[in-house]
Amino acid sequence: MVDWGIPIGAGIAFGLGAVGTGFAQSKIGSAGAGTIAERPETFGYMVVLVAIPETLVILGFVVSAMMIIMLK
Amino acid sequence: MATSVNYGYVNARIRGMKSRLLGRELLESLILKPDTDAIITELGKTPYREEIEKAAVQHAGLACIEVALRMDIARTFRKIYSLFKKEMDEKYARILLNRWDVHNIKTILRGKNIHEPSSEILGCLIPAGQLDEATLVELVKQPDVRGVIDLLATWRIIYSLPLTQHFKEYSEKRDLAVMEYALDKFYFAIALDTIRGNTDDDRIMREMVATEIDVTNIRSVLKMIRDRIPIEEAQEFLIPGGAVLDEKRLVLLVKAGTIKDAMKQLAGSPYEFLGQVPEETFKQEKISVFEKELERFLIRKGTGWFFGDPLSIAIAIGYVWAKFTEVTNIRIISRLKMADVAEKIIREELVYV
Amino acid sequence: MLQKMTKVQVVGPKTDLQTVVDILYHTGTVHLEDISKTITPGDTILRRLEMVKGGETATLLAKIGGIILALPKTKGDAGEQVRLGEDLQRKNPEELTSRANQLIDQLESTTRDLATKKSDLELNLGSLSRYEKIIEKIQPLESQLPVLEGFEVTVLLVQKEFREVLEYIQAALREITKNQFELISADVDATTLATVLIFNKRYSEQVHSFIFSQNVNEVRLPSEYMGKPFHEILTLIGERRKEAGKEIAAIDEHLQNLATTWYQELIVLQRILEDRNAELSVFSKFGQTEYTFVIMGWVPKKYVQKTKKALADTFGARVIVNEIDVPADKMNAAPTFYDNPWFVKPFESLIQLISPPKYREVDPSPLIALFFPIFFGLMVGDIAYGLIILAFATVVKRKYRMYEWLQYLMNILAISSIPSIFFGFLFGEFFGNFGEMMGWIHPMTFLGITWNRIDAMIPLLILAIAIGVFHVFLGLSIGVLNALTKGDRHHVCDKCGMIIAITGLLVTIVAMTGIIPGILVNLGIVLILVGVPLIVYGGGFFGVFEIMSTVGNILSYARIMAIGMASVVLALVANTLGGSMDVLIVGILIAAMLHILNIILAMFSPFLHSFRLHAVEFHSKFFEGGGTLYSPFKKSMEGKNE
Amino acid sequence: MEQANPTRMELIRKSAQIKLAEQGRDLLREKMDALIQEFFRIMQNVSRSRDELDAMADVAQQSLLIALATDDPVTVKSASFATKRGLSLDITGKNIMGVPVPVIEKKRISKSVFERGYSIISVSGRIDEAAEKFEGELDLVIGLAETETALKRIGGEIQMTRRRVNALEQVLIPQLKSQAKYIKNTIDEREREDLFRLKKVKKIIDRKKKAPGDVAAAPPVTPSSIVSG
Repeated sequence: MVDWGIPIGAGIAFGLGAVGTGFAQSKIGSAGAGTIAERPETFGYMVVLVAIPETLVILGFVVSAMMIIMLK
Repeated sequence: MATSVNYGYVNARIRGMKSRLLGRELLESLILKPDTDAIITELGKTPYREEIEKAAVQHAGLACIEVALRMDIARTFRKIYSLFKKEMDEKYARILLNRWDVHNIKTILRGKNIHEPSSEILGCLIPAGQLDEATLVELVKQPDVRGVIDLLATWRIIYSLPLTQHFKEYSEKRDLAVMEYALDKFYFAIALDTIRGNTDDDRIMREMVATEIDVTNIRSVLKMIRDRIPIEEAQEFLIPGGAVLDEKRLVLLVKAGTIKDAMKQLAGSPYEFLGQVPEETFKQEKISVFEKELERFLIRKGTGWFFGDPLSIAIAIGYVWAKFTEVTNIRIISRLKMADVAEKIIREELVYV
Repeated sequence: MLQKMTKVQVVGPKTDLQTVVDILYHTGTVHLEDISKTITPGDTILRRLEMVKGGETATLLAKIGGIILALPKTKGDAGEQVRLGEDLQRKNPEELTSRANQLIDQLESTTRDLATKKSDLELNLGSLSRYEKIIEKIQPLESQLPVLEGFEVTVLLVQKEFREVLEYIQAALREITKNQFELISADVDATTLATVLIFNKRYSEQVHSFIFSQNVNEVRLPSEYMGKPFHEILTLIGERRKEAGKEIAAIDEHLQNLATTWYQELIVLQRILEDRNAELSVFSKFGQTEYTFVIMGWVPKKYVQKTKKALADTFGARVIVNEIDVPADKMNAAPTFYDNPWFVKPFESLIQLISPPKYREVDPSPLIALFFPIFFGLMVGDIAYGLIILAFATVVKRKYRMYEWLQYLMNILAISSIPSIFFGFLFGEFFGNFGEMMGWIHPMTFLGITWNRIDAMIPLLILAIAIGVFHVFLGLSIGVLNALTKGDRHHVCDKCGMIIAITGLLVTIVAMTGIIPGILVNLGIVLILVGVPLIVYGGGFFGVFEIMSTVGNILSYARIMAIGMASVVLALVANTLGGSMDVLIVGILIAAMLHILNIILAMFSPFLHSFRLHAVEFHSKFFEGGGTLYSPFKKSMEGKNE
Repeated sequence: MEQANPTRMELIRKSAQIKLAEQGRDLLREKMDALIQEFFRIMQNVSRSRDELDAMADVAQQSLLIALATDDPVTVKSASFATKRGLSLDITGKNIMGVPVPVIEKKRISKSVFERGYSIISVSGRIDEAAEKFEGELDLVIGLAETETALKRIGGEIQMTRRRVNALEQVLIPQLKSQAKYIKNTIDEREREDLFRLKKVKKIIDRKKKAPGDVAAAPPVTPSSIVSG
């Protein structure tokens, strides 16, 4: 019988991270679009700001990858 | 959820616009300029550049600045309106804008009442509200006061309601003020009505509008005391719906008889500060001093919204107030500068720096 | 490296000002400083120099700007513009002015007239549709009305809450018109009632003056529609609208024609005049006394002699260049001038995206130039991807020469693709595991680990974190250096304390996992105990929380490994999926698509994240920013100030 | 100089005229004194009102400036539309020493803010104040119009009276006096002549009485010859 626990756990780890990132980025993105519309010179800041929440999904990915690979 | 995302965008844009407001240093440098032309040159280096350039084609000197400021206000308010319209419910923006509509309608009625030429009336309009230029031009074309009201009704513009209802009284008394009071009260009633809801935005907006009503009422009360208006008539000039001062309390204020006593009654309310103006102001009954304090209070409160919830209407309110203050300040500086008023006095006259 | 700057003051007789400015302009070394800001209005000796002839150019510019605003947006024709530009550049200022005036004479009144006419028409259209709305509402009533000669029609709007007024009106009208009237009502909307009233013309005056005094509104229509049947009015409005539309179209076409003829030249002229305006506006930065002028500016140390010589050659001792000693702590005002080798240059633009460093700060661009490609390479880590990115960057660079920012971007990509290829060898990746499948290449074994990215996950994670530790420590060290130059004791303590505390923390953790002797836990704790007070002294109590965020920063470097992993996995999926297809061509197609997707992601994501690692994790340790870029006074000055 | 008929009747008439002229002159002088007194009284008033007006105008200008600066000029203008209307004044007259002087109805232009025709709710106190100051200025101007006209009229009257007095004193009275003097001189002269003639006649008569024969030789004395001699 296949042990579904690990893949499901990995999925949750990754999925929640992605949802979190998406949520954060949607807000930052819309605000960033507004800011850039008014002050194009802040483009650099905005790119960085939008990229910041990516940490969440990346950490989620790392955790899930580690679960799958290490808990085999 | 949808609204908060939109607020992210709208408020980010508004914050961006805010960051382009002129700082205190720039106002200070304007005060130190030797003449009007120097002020124009300096403003030409700020975000007012485009408006200054456009205005400079037809006007020079002070007129250039004032026309540019007016165009800028109109443009800014329309921009905010279109931002709100595109991104979410525009009802809040409408409240902010409608005061210009009221101003414009009043001006047209006043002008028509004394048969002022159309060009004169058009020159006094500020198309920053919901009634766009096309509407205003067509309104001014009407032959008389009744025509203006009828056209408003024909176009289903809500302001025709209070005007129609009070037209009879106006034509009997030949007193335009009757309709103006109706219009003013109607504006506030509509505003309060739109924001009766229970959302955070409604609450914030309600607080601001109610505070404005308070301030307006206090001002009216001061004028009433000064001109010894009988209490029975007082109600006519008061707007219901204030934040702190309801009608009963306002009537009590009028009953106090002297400004000093009335101000004493305000102790404990947010308007306590009015009791602290110089003693001789009470004696001279100089309303403008109180008014200035009230305006400062309102502006501080208005701009204070910047520190409110970043994902709410608060930011827009803050910006509108800050922008309005800035334009007023520039106008004060340039006009007083032209009249050769001492720098110290200019600084005193500035609304809020 | 940031170049050393010297503050210079050029003083000379006013009569020579124009020539001096010309020479400085051609030498192109001086970053001018606005002296007028330092002059207080009461100052009687040193005054601000008023701009000469600036007004004229400004007026021309305003007028040309107005014309361009009125013309429809036209695509800039780069070639044509260059040709026109060269043409116009050859003209002397007078000719240029007269050319500008010529254009303005020719176009200004026409464009303005057209624009006014157009906006009038648009206003007209706006009000038409307002009228139309109400007429459409009441039109259905018309059919119920008798058409009578000698009768007048008027429409009343009544608020429903006051509908009883209608009965009163009816009664009164019966009286006035001797019953020669008809009245039909219908709803307009929820609150309003429309009443069409038809009555004998004979009583027109009485009826109107009666209605006038009532609490109802009469529908007002433009005089040309008065007295016409509604359906006719609607047709008329429709016709008018069509007509206005045609007129607008004609105006647009006219404007478009003007634009095709003149737009390019206007744009070029505007640019040249703007340049000239900028040149002239430079004068307002100077100070003057009765007979002399004063120019303040910054010159890179290595150009000081050159500048001095240029002036001395023409004026001898008449114009003096003073080198002003600026106390070290005031040097922050100096402009920042990078003078980095070519491979660092593209990375400067990355830093400028955020904010150029202050003069006294360590220039972070060489460090970015070193680490950015390494991070990028570690994340991409694929020979084929690296080669494709390199090719892509080269092609784009060739193709879009005029976009400066794109050039920088592509340079960065090209430079970064080299380590990608290198790490590709290390990881043994060519289109993911495709190379390995084909037996072309294998992951290298190094330090006893086979660097296959899927198998060697933990070592890679540790490597990423280790890079993080190193990078953050490097940042903190530069922070110490910056604080030392500024003589800011608090910051020195803060940063040193942070280094010590983090070291302690790391030692403790590593010792606890047993990799190094457990006894070292004590050492770690001691280090933390030393570090924390230093931080509290330097950064206040809340500085302690910074420890946590610094640890977070270090962990954030795990993304180097994570993004790399994502890329590998996607490549793996592409290969596996492609390989499992029965039809070869379909398999190749699917694999190719996924790889293309992966490459696009690989260009974007690693780029963004290397940048982010620098901007957020690295820079926050030392970088202050907010400096002014060195932009010497010379032709085609950097940035048009906006 | 007009020749008067040198008769006694004429003399009496002239003296009466002189007396009348002198009386008139004195009366006019008195009137002038009174007018001058009145003039100075009004003038003080006027100069005080003028100062007041100047001060008021300054204040009004100042408050208008502030209103224009703080509220937009178009707002101020809009408010002015509401208050714009004609102003009619009733003018009656009164007499000061026979001088007709206008009296302008004291209608207060200053209004309460509630009477200006705009709603106080949206018009700022600054505009109110500017309006008020200008209304005050208008009040002063109207008051000043009254007093200044009076002053002008009285001044004119004073001047006219002075001219009259001067005419009496320097022209008419001296003229009458010289005429009277002439008449008197002429009459005196004639009297002296008569006396001399009488004396002469008497002498002749006396001589005739001494030599009666000579009487025939002597031409007869006729009243006409006496007169013509």
